[in-house]
Amino acid sequence: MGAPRHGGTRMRWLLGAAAFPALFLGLVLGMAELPEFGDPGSPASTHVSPRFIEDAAAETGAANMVTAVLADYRGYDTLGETAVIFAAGLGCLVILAAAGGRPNPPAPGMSHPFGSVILDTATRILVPVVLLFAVYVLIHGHISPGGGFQGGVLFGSGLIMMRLVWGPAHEGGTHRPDVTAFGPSLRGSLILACAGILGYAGIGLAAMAFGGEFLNYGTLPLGSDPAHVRELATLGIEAAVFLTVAGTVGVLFDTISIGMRESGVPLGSDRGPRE
Amino acid sequence: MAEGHLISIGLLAAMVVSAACALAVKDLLTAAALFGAFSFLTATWFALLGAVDVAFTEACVGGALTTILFVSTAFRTSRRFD
Amino acid sequence: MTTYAFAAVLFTLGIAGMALLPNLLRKLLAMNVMQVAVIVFFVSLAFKDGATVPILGQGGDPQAAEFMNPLPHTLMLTAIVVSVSTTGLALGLLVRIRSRFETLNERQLLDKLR
Amino acid sequence: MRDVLPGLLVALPLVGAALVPLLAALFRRTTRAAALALHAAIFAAALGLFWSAAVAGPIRYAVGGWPGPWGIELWFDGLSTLIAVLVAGMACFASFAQTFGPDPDRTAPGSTPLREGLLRGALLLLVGGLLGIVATRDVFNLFVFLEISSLAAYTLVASGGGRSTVAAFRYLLAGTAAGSLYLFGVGFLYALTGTLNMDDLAARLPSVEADAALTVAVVLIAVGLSIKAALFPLHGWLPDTYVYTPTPAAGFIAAVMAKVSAYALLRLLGEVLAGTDAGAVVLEIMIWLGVAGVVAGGVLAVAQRAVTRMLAWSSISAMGMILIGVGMGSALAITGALFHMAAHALAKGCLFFGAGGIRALEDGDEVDRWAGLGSRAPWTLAALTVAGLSMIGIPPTAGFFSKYYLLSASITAGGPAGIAAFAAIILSSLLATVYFLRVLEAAWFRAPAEAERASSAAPAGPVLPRPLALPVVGLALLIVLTGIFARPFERHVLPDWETGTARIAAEAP
Repeated sequence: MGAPRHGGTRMRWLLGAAAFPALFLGLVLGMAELPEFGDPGSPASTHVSPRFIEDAAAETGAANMVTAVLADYRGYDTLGETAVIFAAGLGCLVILAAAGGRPNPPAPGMSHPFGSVILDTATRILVPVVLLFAVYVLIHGHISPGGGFQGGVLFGSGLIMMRLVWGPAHEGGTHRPDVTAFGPSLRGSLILACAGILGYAGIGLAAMAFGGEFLNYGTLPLGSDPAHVRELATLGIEAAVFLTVAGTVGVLFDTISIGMRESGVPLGSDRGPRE
Repeated sequence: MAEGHLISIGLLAAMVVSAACALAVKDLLTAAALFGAFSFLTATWFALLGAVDVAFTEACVGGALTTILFVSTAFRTSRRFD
Repeated sequence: MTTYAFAAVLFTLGIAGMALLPNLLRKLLAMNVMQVAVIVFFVSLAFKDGATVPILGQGGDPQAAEFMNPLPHTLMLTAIVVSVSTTGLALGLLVRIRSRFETLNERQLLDKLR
Repeated sequence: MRDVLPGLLVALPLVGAALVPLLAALFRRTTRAAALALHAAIFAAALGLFWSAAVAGPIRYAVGGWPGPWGIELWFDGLSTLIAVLVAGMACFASFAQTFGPDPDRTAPGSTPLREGLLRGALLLLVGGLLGIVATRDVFNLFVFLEISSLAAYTLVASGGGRSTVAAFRYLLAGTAAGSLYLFGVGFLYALTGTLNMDDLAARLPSVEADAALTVAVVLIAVGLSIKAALFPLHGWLPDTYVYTPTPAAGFIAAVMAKVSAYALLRLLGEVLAGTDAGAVVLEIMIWLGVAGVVAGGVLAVAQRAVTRMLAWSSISAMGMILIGVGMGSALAITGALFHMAAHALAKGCLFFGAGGIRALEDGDEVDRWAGLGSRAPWTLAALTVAGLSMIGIPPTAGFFSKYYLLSASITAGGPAGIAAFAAIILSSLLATVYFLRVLEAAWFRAPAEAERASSAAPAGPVLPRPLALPVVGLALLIVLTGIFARPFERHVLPDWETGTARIAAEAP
């Protein structure tokens, strides 16, 4: 890393002073020629998207057009999106949990854990509601805003909320040892995340087994009405996304909030490392 | 809603201000809180434009999850920017 | 146009912050601002005057002009997921970097790597 | 076969990426066999598609049964299947190298079965991301798979711990900025045309009248992908990333990762945006930046003392050369660029597997550490020598022919850019001679230092463990074979750029 230190920084500021105003000007100049904001006659509003508005309900059975595009027309993108978040979970596991080294001590000014009667009671009431709402968001995804991703994040956040108050599941000795075991372990979260991806890709491959293209749910033998079949399959892949996202959110929070642990310990918290 | 709609412009301006503040303050927890505010403002603006799904997701992710992750990182690294 | 320009402001703010701020955590905050800017841009492309939320009400024959364009919304859901995934992985890296080098300041870090 | 293989090619790596960590988490046993079988299956699918596209013409595949521009299409012609074969083939070698151990400084998987499974999963995810980029016909889908490959790559880079985490973080910042710039550009294109499908874009762009907006879109996309492809002034992330990545992953990342981004540049600028004025100007600029990159990469490679860092700078030089070919855009130049992608991937993979292994076992990366290795491990060093000769461009190896095609293309192109490109490529060969001969001379003709000899008296056997030695020798054989059969390779394996373009234009919806 041979960059000259202080000269390098000054250089960078000078370059930045020239480059970023230029970037801004360029962007604005280009934007001036784009179709007017809100123009219903713009190419974006007239070329491809009308089919998603006019035919989505008949073709996919989803009243929420965003869900129809997300899970069906562009379901392959969503498989990719699920793989992206899975990659983040995998990365944090490799970087933090499965690496050697010691946990970082809590930073100065950050106390831990912070349980109290009020927080405790509030969490007891709030968390079940959040978890239930997460499932509602998942199931209602194709007629109202929401779906697997949002539901998964909410579900993961509910579990995080418990851990924030009662301490992470793996760091024993918090002030409520009886409830720390609640929620999946790090290894459990990983298994959930993997199962989600496998479920999603599995539905896609099943469609191929019945003679369709990858992710062409219409060929699945789930009924006679193609829109209804697609609706069912959409629910299936939303559930798969839900699993991956909930699992990965757990992995991200656990690895980042615990920091580094001795090799193999957090992942094997339910059993010791076996070599 | 026309282009110059006051609520829209106001929200956008508030977004820029909160983002700039989040990048400028010294304390990481303050920055994370400001970033959360930025995300919620963005989510509100998305909802105003009829992008309810995006608004919902941005609120879940930007407002809650990203902020929590930033705070967790602060917990294991350093509360102040150094 | 005004709306698009705000996206440009946020994008420039974010990318400049990424390049110029010395603290790695702040760079990451700036990165998030940059990603949100792109989302703001796409969502403003989806807007149509006089249209409503892209969820079909009771029956009827939906017309393209009545609903917001759902395609950019869908794309941006994916972009939000990408942004949170990148942030999560980057925060994991920062925890690791901090535990090894005991600083998150770019200049001090470069000094230690020398 | 034609209606199953495309789906399998993109689905298998993602399935594997989840399956392998799952198996590792459930059974806590090594996942070597499962991962190798998956990589072999992916490679077989890529080969099958290549054969099918060559024999029966390109394949258009509508994922989910929705045709473009509404759904996402995959497109397998000679170009994309060639790159897919390259990626999947290199991945087999990398997966084999992932059994490299034991693990002196945690640069390789194998510490625990779970960690090994996670890293194998990350490699499969990286392969899935790259194959997705190669296959897709949709500009937004390209972004999604670009991010999959990036995140998986950050993971693999950072798995070395220590300095590699800092390198990974810098790579992450650069890669995310690149992704966002690209996505912003896609937003402009979408606002102007209302479509994301590449064929549809190519058909609709000529009627777009907003020149400034189109220019901004082209520039944003070109800059974003150029960062990922390490085009010269945007290469800052590359050296540290290549140097600090653990060996098995470094051999793969250095071999194909930047090249897939160069492929995306070729697809978008050379084909989809080729009709725009801005596209032509950007391609012209790319030639000049490529020339600068070839020279700067070569000079800085000479200046390095550590072997892997020298290889990293030589990669910047090679990417410059590929992008010169992409920028020129003539059939001959594209042939040269593709040939160089293949030749350089084989050689760089070979060299990084070899140099990384030697670095781990000799506990140092300086040229001096290579002294006397030739007598201790003649076969390995012979293989590395072949790769080095290919980098220089000595006739029987593949590297000679790629430079030959690029040189002929520069002469045909003429003009100041053509002359500059010609001079730069010749100069790069001279510089490569300097920096490779230094290493090879140490390895073959210099005796190890006295202290070294005392300590290295015991390991008189092969220098590299089998998981690295086999890929090194195998890749060297491939380099020679590609060189010997260069003419048939060029005529039958490399796609015909001109007719490919014409055919695509005719089929646009």
